Amino acid sequence: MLKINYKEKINVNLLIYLAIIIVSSAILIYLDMNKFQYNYAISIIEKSLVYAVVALSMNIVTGFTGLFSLGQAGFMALGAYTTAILTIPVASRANVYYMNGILPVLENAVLPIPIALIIGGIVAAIFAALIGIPVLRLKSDYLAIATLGFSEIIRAVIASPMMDKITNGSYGLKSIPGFNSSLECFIYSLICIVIMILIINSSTGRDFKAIREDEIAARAVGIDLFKTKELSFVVSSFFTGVGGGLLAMFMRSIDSKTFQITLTYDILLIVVLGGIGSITGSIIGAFFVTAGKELLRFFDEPFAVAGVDIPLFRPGFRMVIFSILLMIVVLFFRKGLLGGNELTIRHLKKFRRKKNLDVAGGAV
Amino acid sequence: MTENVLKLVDMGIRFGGLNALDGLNLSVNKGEIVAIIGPNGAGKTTAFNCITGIYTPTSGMIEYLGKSIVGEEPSQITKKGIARTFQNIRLFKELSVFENVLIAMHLRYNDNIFTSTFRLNINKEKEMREETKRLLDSQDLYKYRNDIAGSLPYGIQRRLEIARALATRPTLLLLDEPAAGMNPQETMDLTSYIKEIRDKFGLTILLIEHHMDLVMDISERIYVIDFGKLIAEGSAKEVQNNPRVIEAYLGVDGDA
Amino acid sequence: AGGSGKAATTTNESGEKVIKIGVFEPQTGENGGGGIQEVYGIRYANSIYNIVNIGGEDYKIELLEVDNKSDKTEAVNAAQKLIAEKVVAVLGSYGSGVSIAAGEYFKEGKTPAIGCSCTNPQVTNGNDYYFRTCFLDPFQGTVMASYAEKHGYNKVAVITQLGDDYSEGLGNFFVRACNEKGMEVVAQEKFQTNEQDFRAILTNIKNADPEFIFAPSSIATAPLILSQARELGITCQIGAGDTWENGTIIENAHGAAEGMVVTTFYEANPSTATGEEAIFLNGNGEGVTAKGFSNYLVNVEKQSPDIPAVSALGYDAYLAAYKAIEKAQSIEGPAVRDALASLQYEGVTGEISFNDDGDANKDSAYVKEVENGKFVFKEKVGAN
Amino acid sequence: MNLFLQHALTGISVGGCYALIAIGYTLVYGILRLINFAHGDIFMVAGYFMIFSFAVMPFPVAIIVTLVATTVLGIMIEKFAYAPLRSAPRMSVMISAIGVSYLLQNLATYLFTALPKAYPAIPGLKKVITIGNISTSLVTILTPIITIVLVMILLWLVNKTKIGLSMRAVSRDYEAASLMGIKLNKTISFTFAVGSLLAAVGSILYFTDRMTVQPFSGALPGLKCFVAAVFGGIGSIPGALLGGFFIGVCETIIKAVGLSTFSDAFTFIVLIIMLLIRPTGLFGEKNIDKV
Amino acid sequence: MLKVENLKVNFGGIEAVKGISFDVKEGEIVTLIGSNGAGKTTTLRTIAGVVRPASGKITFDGEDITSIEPSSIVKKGITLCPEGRRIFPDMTVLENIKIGAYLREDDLSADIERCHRLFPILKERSNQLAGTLSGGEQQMLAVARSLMSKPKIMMLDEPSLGLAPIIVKNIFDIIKTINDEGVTILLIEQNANMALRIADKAYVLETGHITIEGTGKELLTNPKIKEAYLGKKN
Ligand SMILES: Nc1ncnc2c1ncn2[C@@H]1O[C@H](COP(=O)(O)OP(=O)(O)OP(=O)(O)O)[C@@H](O)[C@H]1O
Ligand SMILES: Nc1ncnc2c1ncn2[C@@H]1O[C@H](COP(=O)(O)OP(=O)(O)OP(=O)(O)O)[C@@H](O)[C@H]1O
Ligand SMILES: [Mg+2]
Ligand SMILES: [Mg+2]
Repeated sequence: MLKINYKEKINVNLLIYLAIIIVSSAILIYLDMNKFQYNYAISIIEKSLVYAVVALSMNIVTGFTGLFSLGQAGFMALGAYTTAILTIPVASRANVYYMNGILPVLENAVLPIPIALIIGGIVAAIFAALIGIPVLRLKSDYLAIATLGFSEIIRAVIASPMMDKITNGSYGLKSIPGFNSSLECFIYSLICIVIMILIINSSTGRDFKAIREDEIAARAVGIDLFKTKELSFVVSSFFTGVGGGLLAMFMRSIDSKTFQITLTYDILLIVVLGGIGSITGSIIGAFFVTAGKELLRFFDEPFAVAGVDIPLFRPGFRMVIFSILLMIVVLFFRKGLLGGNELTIRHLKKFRRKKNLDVAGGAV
Repeated sequence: MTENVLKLVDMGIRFGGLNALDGLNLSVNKGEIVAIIGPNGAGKTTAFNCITGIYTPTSGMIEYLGKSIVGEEPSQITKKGIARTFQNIRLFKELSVFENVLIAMHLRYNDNIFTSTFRLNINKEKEMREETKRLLDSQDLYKYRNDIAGSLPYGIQRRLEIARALATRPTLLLLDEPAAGMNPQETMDLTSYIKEIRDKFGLTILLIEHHMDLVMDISERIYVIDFGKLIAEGSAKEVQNNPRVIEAYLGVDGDA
Repeated sequence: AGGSGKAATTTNESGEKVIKIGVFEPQTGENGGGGIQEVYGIRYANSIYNIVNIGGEDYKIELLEVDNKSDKTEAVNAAQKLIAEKVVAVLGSYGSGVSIAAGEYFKEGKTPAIGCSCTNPQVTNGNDYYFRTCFLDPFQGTVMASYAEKHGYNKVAVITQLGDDYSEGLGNFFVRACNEKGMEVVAQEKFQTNEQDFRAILTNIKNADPEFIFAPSSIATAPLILSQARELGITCQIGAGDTWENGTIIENAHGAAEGMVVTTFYEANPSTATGEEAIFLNGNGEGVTAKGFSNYLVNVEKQSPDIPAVSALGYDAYLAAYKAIEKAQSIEGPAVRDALASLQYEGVTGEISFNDDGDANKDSAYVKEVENGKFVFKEKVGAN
Repeated sequence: MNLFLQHALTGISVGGCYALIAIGYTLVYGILRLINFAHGDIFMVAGYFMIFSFAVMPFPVAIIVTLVATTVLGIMIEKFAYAPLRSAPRMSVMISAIGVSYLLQNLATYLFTALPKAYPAIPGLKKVITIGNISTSLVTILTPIITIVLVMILLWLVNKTKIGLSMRAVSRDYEAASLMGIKLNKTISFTFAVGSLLAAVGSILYFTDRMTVQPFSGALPGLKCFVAAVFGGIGSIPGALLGGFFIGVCETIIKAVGLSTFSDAFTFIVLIIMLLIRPTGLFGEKNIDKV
Repeated sequence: MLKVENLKVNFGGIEAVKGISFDVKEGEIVTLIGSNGAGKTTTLRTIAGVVRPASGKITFDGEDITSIEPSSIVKKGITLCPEGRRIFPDMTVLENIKIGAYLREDDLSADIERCHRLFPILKERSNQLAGTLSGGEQQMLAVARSLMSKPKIMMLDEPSLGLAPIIVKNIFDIIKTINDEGVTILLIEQNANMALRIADKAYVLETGHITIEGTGKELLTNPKIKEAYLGKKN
């Protein structure tokens, strides 16, 4: 998708994606104009978009480079806190840092949102670069646990009393300016997603894939393993950081608890459900998971059939159903919804045929 | 004509208590096809791994075109012109045949993430793709270009691996058991194929092989190693009749 | 940007006009346990006051409960759902963090919200659509310091939970008050969320030999701190904030809770001490005793008859919303908000009126101590 | 000195529990190459089993019921969530494990509410023992002893018995093992059963000491013990044992010197340092990627 | 004794084996030859029960064994010495030999001795970790391990792959010896020359089909085989 075709042929998919973007924008503009009526839908869409950015950034490193990293929450925290600190209106700052005050240099440091988001990404990228030097030597599960560890360390530092005057320690940040409209969120996310897609389909992206396939062979064709891994990790973390900034804007108030390991698991879930190594998979997965959780809300509400309350329907039931659905998807779509493929016209046509063939045979 | 391409001087490497290679001396001249043979576990593959930088030898020297390459990164060594294939085929299995070769072109078209992401390298990319097409064409692989490498028949995978190595434009090509798992007929085809690419690309070739027909047929010189040490060296004839080689490697009627 | 604040009326099967009040509480997740108790109070109040008359027409009030899972990212969507459902007002949430997260959205949606037990100053601060029926942490911290001072404790220790605004905030305010009063804070220990082993920090505290330990934290950690402290041979009194007034703590601590003190919002039967009596009003404005609520808890919700303070606050919050709608004679957000701002009524947790920030004007808290496995009312304490 | 002894005692008993859970991780990882994210939650559910069985039967029976029920739970999870994915990509199995973890937590929240439930006091175990100025409960002392005994039994099982031989074979190569006549599913079920059984024992010791169970009780110990297992070299039983004790003791020391802000962070720092020195943990097998 | 009828196997969309039939009689050496990817390995793996066929039937001593569990197939007396050796690298050589007899309850010492007689080097290396053996030694170990289950029929998948000539010769000698001891052999080989020399019967597999069959001698002299599989020299 969005692959620049070096031949003359016009890429049909490219046109279709453009059309989707235009139609989506139109829908969002309509929703924005009737904001009060559709605020719930808008908030679901915004959250899905933010998660799509983060999921895709995780996919770069995990799905396309084959480095199993579980540091997402930590890098999101860095991006979120940076963005928040740089965008909370000066007037609200005393109020936000009510307990311990704010560092004098930060008192008046306010930047426009896009710049704050980029700086958030850069901060995350710098940390990734530093962490990457020792950690990227590790393999598979060991890399996963080490990055997870760094994520927790970042969180602990953010919440620590030493950082009170910067991150407001345990008290979190609020009054973060939100999105003015869902279109704004869409534009930020879209820019991130398009750039990530361009990277994945570039020659750099091919190097990433080569490493995923076989590290030793990659080195044998002249790919500098460490540099390329580091590059992938840093790029991924940059967008994770931006995604964290977007999440802060979506939530309007953040604290360190938001960025626990479960957040990483949620993102991983999206990536795997969508299909590891599938761009469209990550995006669809983000909507599937986010909207899924919300659409199931009625399971939490009392439900009566013919006037008789069904006792199963009470708070908590929704998440039970969600977990079961999740398991079903995992068990029946082993490679995720898209299984490493991209959703293209050709793919849709082939889908039925392929499913039929999959039934027979296979190892025990 | 006798320009030296590769020279190993007293090269040794240890794994824990094991002396996998022990004072190995070997040299390859430009345009030659040289074979390394020896029993299983003799250290042949290990020698390749040392030359290509995957292992760093614990002692000795490796000279390539007169300069030491010990301690350099594998990718660096490849850039200098040494390419290789692997004993157990190592293709980018999930990628297409075209991509497999295209990736090997990267090292000659320096791109950074910025130019490649924003497609500022569009001309280079075009050129690379053209060149890939030409290479695949010349190796009779173009018809497989969109196939996923891992799904190809074994023999084709071997050829693809060689094509990928050629894409780096090597001076010296190392082939590790290229005929393993091939039947005698396929092995014969491979023999002429290796000669062909040597001439066409002006290569120097160093290969490891257990198929004696192939080895005897194409190699100008043969090194025999056992327990990490050189036990014999010379032409096919000389080696074939060397009692030590017969005892350690070929067996009594060594034409198996 | 911003919503219209226009709430919706619908008509149910029996032809009554219906308006909705949103219940924004965690029913699962870290604070699910406390959240549900607040919901009990709200449900009880709703069972009594379920019809409101606006402009001569009766409207039935229904509750719309959404679970915010004690999770901020979830809370945003949950809040948006309530606004989308056009509720007249929102009640909750237990746990200040989620309230703070949702606050901006209620403000934008012009939907008045009334917190029950969220004691963090940030909830209402800078948000003129958020009110609350409880006192604030700075006050609560000071109250506990006064209590300690009154009982002649000079050396105090504090245990707080890192990353938790309630615990850290309250602990901080307590420390400040103690310093002002000239007491010595001999140890200040912190622990991580989900921690289950307090022995290491408790050993340090034991070594500092305090006369009183203040450990505001969650219901889940309370029994662990209490029993591990006693096991290590720490004998001094242990106190905490409002969250610890919860029967499950006594039960789970297997006797280690004896003698612990809490500050809280509500006492069902303070008459013995002060001659006052908490009164729940019935639908006709007649006073009934807490018994009605106890019966409700036992019969409908299958809980123990003791009324948790947060349930009482839930009751009061509902009542505030109800009275504001009645007073405003409108279901428009801004009108209800204005009515709330000038509301004054006698709730079960004391007189309810709101200051400029939207906080309840409360000047005293109840101190209870655990005696023979029960919370027993000790005294009513003011800020100094 | 007293202070030191008291801390040491705490560290060792915390470590003992960690070790028991860590071994569960290691066993399953060793065989399936699967980080069983649900392990901590199995541990939590074992806590609820005990609460409910204790309520209706005498404690020795309740203990047995808990052990059996947890073991069965482990086997069932394997059957339903992991066995169907045996030929699927590794990542899917891991997500399945996360799914099971969510399911157990959500189910527990739904069925038993988020409020902590009191864990029954097993007669005698909670008895407080005071020696000089140090006081502790019996279970604190018992935990490390039971742990070490169990580990010894386990080592014997894995290295000296036929089922142990098949476990080791399966851990290396499913197909080759099945060609030897080893029943794959039976062996894997057995591994899960042992892992869950250990979790159940750990659960009884741990919760007896901490007295309450709630749906998230398993999450943090689960994570820490996973770290312990990786520290020791995942797949290695003695490694998990050492890792558990080491993490437990370190954590206690860190808290004791007043750095509890960073106690969790420190656990990870220790782990990362270990991985940088030995990329596969203390006793982890070196997986040679032979070229 | 072993009969394969109309066997078909698919992997995802690929048909690896497209309906083949052959049989192996007691005491014979039967070999399957064919180029890479012809489906030889897949056939053996299907017989061993580690791959499920899409259709077709496999009978052993008249009993249908299609798609039963691998362990039951081993129990019936069929073992597979798999492609790529697949020894257990972190067990000792002796443990590897013993695990071959996993399903047996009787005394193993006689059979261990037999293995040691066939492969003296394995006796020397008894306590070494199998992963540290050289390729040829690993191959011997794999054969020895298969023998331990006392098979009635032993399937060998390219036992000479990647081995030094001297060891290749050895391996074929040993296969012959084993066969003389009464074990039926089903052999896959790329080294068609050697394989056909010792085979009683041979089948040629091409892209999932059996195209030629006959005795070893017949095939050795068949011009088509000569050209395609033996190299022109022969
Ligand atoms: N990374 C490693 N660690 C430990 N030992 C190794 C390593 N790589 C190779 N060896 C050992 O070094 C010796 C030589 O191995 P090598 O792979 O070079 O043999 P070879 O000559 O290529 O044999 P073959 O013909 O069987 O491929 C063997 O004993 C092998 O086990
Ligand atoms: N597990 C698998 N998944 C997908 N395809 C497979 C699998 N195993 C084998 N195949 C395919 O089935 C076909 C037959 O393979 P098989 O291994 O049986 O060939 P073979 O005759 O043994 O070849 P070789 O001489 O290379 O060993 C090949 O095209 C191969 O790619
Ligand atoms: Mg080799
Ligand atoms: Mg094969």
